[in-house]
Amino acid sequence: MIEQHAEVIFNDPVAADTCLMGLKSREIAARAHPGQFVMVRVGPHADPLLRRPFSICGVWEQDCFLILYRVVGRGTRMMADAGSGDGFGILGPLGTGFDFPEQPEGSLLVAGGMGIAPLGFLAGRMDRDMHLLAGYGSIDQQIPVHALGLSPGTVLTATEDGSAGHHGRVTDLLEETLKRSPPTPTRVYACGPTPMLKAVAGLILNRGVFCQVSLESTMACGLGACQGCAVPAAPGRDRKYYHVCQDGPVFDIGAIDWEQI
Amino acid sequence: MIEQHAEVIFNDPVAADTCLMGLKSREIAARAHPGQFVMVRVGPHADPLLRRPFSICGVWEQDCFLILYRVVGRGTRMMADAGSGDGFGILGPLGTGFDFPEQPEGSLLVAGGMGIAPLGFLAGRMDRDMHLLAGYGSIDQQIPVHALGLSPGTVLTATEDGSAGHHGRVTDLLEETLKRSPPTPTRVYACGPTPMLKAVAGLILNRGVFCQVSLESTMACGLGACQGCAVPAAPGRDRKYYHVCQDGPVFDIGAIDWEQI
Amino acid sequence: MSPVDLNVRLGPLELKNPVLTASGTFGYGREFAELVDPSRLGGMVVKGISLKPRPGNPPPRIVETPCGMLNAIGLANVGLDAFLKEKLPWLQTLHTAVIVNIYGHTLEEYAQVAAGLNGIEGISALEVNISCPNVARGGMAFGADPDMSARVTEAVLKHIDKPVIVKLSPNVTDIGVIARAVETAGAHALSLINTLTGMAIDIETRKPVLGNSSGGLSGPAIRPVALYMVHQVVKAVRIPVIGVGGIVTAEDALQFLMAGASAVEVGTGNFVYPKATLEMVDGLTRFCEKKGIPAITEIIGAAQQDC
Amino acid sequence: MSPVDLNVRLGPLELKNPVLTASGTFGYGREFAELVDPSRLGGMVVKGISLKPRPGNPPPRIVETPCGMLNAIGLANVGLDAFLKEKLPWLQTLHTAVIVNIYGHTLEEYAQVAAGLNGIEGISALEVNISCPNVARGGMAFGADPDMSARVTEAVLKHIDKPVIVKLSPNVTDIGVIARAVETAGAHALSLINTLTGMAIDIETRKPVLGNSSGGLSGPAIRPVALYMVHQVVKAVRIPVIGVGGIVTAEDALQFLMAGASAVEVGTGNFVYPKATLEMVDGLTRFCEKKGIPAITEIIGAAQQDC
Ligand SMILES: Cc1cc2nc3c(=O)[nH]c(=O)nc-3n(C[C@H](O)[C@H](O)[C@H](O)COP(=O)(O)OP(=O)(O)OC[C@H]3O[C@@H](n4cnc5c(N)ncnc54)[C@H](O)[C@@H]3O)c2cc1C
Ligand SMILES: Cc1cc2nc3c(=O)[nH]c(=O)nc-3n(C[C@H](O)[C@H](O)[C@H](O)COP(=O)(O)OP(=O)(O)OC[C@H]3O[C@@H](n4cnc5c(N)ncnc54)[C@H](O)[C@@H]3O)c2cc1C
Ligand SMILES: Cc1cc2nc3c(=O)[nH]c(=O)nc-3n(C[C@H](O)[C@H](O)[C@H](O)COP(=O)(O)O)c2cc1C
Ligand SMILES: Cc1cc2nc3c(=O)[nH]c(=O)nc-3n(C[C@H](O)[C@H](O)[C@H](O)COP(=O)(O)O)c2cc1C
Ligand code: FES
Ligand code: FES
Repeated sequence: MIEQHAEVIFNDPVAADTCLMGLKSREIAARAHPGQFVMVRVGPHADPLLRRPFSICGVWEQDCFLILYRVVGRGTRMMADAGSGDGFGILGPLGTGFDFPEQPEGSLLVAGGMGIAPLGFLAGRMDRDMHLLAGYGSIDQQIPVHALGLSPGTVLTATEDGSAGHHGRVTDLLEETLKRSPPTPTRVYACGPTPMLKAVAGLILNRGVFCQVSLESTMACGLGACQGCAVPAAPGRDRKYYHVCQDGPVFDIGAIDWEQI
Repeated sequence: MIEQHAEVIFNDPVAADTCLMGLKSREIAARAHPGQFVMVRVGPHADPLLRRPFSICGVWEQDCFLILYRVVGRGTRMMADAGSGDGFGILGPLGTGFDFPEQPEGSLLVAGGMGIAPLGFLAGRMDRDMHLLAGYGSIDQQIPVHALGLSPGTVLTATEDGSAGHHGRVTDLLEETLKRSPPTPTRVYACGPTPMLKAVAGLILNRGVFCQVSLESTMACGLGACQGCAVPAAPGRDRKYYHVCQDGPVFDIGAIDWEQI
Repeated sequence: MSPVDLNVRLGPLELKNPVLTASGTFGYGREFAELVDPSRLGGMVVKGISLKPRPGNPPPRIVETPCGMLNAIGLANVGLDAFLKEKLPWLQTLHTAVIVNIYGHTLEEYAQVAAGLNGIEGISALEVNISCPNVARGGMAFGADPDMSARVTEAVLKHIDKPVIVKLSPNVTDIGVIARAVETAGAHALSLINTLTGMAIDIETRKPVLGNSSGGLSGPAIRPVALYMVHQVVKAVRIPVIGVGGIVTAEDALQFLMAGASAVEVGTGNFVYPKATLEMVDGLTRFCEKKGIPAITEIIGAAQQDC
Repeated sequence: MSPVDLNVRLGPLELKNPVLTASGTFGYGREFAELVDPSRLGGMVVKGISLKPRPGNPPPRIVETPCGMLNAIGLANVGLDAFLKEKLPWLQTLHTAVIVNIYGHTLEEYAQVAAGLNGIEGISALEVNISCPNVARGGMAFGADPDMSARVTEAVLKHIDKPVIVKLSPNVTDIGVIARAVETAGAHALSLINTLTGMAIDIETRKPVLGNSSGGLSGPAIRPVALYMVHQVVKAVRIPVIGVGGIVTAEDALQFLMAGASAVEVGTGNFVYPKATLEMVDGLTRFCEKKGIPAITEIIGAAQQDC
């Protein structure tokens, strides 16, 4: 893991309040593994103070990595205001990545909202051996498949207002798929808002399908030093809390206490 | 006095670490009097927190006023980074201005460094009826006369390293002028670093020439409310301290305690 | 939609909304009059008044710090007589609560200033600053000791027929103890916090930046400390509490109201956004409208439950 | 130009430079090892160790505030045994001072943790966190009371042969009184400040943001308060003082050294700039070179004179 100043190569709007940023860093592009994240120093002054965590959404050429982010507050607003030539302090790659085999056939990726950021990276690595279910509130939030460099055939969309794809939740699509197929997916990877992940847990846990989720939590250090990013471990684990930045952000779905979280 | 968001019309380097900024405000352009200043909100976040005070350096057309500033720290750096289209929160015009008659013949303006900002504005109003003595450390800090819209003949320059104009302090020029002429200048206006103003006081006070100086002080409110900008009043005055933002920034040279300041 | 009711009560004192200006940051009101119409505010707390005029501390008196500022004004003020002659007449023309902040360096001084303001129309209440050095106790602040805090409160109450708000210092081990002592002494309300003591050093001159060496820290930096202390004091007393400390926006004010404050004072925020108080009143209204809250009093103390 | 001498002494403890990491912000050192070579630091203060492992508080545990952050980690740590087994071996390989921060909820716990660390090679000193709730006194912090502070100090000193640094809480009326009590009890050095107690409220949920309701405020926001208290304590005691609180840059560190601190600890700054400590060491060297200062000890206390 390294800490450096990375230059913005591009920073383009790809959906409502959502931008895709390319940052120049040969080192991070080389080391990045799907599921890992970076901590971004959003400005030079003491307010806002803390770095913001963002999943690595992909790598571009040899020397650029991607961040897909939604503008939700001050830090992401500052990022959205940046142009090529500007730069940010970057710390990463951080955390664990997704586990996936050389031959990932039958993998199912389930993304809610910005959860598509780490899964888009994973999907790219799996190419046509997977299907990606992408859920949004509405069509204006939909991330164009090409922006993530994915082949259209591999992505199924759901919107809660029905403005695009399936009318409903992305977990509906997951449920159908699990029912419809044999063969059930051999591997499920999910990332999104906590309520969605709880729903995924509800569908998966009893089926015993291999499933990894990428979690979020407020963070200070991103390095496992401050213990600020605790999430409750499932009963019977060797500890009461995991730390998202170090033990995660990718966890086996069985490792988390979905009641407490 | 008003508080508003003002758009940057231009923001051009005019000397080393020095920029001239044009801000759009019909109201302030209309009300501004030479010697008055504005408080600038340099950024949207809580750090840096306080507004920065800057003299009004002139008005341009009907709807733009000028700030001439040197980059000395974080706030002025943020201002220097702004481009046309960006904007700043502006409070002003504030404080007292210089007193000068309809017919200001024989006025002598003495500027040290950025002290030329308010005096450039005053000089413009006096046109050819004054002489401006401008002192700098070195030629690279010299503000081009045309940038201030002044007629070349009216400006005499001094640099401490002799790289332009008289080799020495601007107060040397003042001393000569006071010696050389009859007729001694009828009015002297000075602005610059405190040591320079002390020297001016030394030269002027015993001569009993009308003289006004524009002072600086750290400020919080700029409105006379916080009493943070105190400067010591000359012995025998009705009070111990004046407040630069309200009683000044322009003071009769006799009003200030030049020993204590 | 029926208009939102922003009225709040501070014991006997009724305010048209919970937004006040903090002492020393809004002068005597007139300095801001071109920007802020006082009649739109819940009230104004004017600069601290002492028996005799005070010139204040030698400059520099202020220095910026991360998300805050240090001030060592030294409680400079025109003094009681000049206040009554020069400042009060204009204040009496206003349609808002005028709260006069007072202080002294002895119990007698507190009592005399209170007596001098007694019965004067146009003054809605007193706010007593007990963060000042107590000459009799070698400069230890009155507000640092429950007993002295109570005695200042009693001294003031004995000489004034107006509601008395006591303003607490945060530089104490347990602000709840001070709050209870002041409540027992008969205060009608409490305001907190005053500034935290702090310092800045100029590494070039190797000297403290402020002429007075140390100063009072204010601004957004101290907001979490102020909010915690308000939350504690609201639990400790029955009288109303005014939240002060780093409050700049309506969102900030809402945190303090939910912590149990019945009103808020805006201090340093006035320097950053001279119209902060007006925008706060509008912001509180918008928040209540959005949430369908008919009266602001409904949210006061909402965050007290789960503690 | 001859190299600048950055050596400083903390009583019996010698440091190669005055830059330390603050407890709880640098883990057990290894978390930062890819970015910061510990051998370049004056030393590391590791996360607070208790007798038994502690899981810590329910999330959320941190929230950003203006120029600072609140934390309610709840002193989560692996406990004494796991520390000795899992963390210490790596620490013992380092060429820097390793200072172990300890805490307890009873005098006995403090004593037992100290005893458990006694005689162990590779540990340069203990830092005793007395800001924790004292179970015997209904959770009132040990550090809030001079007598209890002294007794914790004595309890630790009785069981350890290493230098003992006592870390003071800023949430007190007069930190000088606590400092003197701890000095009299025999502490070799003092470090201050720990966090200021604070709170943040989520106006949407109307609940405190932190799972623990309140938390500790740290970061640049508290620097002026920390600097003032260091300046006060340096005047009050003869033993060396370590400055802590909002120190991020070399310029920040210089303010504390000039106030009289013999060393500094960097806490929240490590989160913002993971290499802050290394840059601080370089910055101190550059400052001394620029000013022609042969040894950093020359500037320690330079700003004490005129007060
Ligand atoms: C491991 C990890 C990976 C992440 N990856 C991405 C990503 O790829 N793309 C992306 O857009 N976001 C991602 N996030 C969330 C992102 O970190 C936050 O949205 C960001 O920190 C908000 O910063 P801000 O200053 O704009 O908002 P702030 O001003 O800090 O907060 C404004 C509002 O944003 C929301 N918010 C703040 N922090 C978070 C958070 N951690 N999660 C969700 N909402 C938050 C809250 O509602 C808050 O009120 C990730 C978070 C983690 C922990
Ligand atoms: C009434 C008035 C009028 C002014 N007019 C002008 C003007 O026309 N043009 C101009 O360039 N400057 C002017 N100044 C000075 C200007 O306000 C400061 O340079 C500015 O506030 C620095 O802000 P900063 O954030 O860049 O520096 P900071 O980061 O705040 O400070 C960095 C360094 O700048 C220097 N500095 C800070 N404040 C001042 C100050 N008030 N005066 C001098 N140096 C300071 C200090 O050495 C400080 O260490 C004026 C000041 C006053 C009070
Ligand atoms: C410049 C200045 C002057 C102040 N003067 C007084 C005063 O005279 N009396 C008083 O009780 N508080 C005074 N205060 C404290 C404020 O009223 C307020 O309690 C404190 O600043 C915290 O609020 P804030 O963070 O919103 O500024 C002053 C504060 C500042 C910044
Ligand atoms: C996340 C976090 C955890 C902390 N844990 C401890 C601890 O275990 N023991 C301790 O004495 N201080 C602890 N502290 C306090 C710091 O060591 C330091 O005293 C305080 O944060 C002020 O310094 P700063 O402003 O540089 O962060 C912790 C601080 C933070 C932010
Ligand atoms: S963010 Fe610090 S331990 Fe995870
Ligand atoms: S800056 Fe507030 S009174 Fe002058």
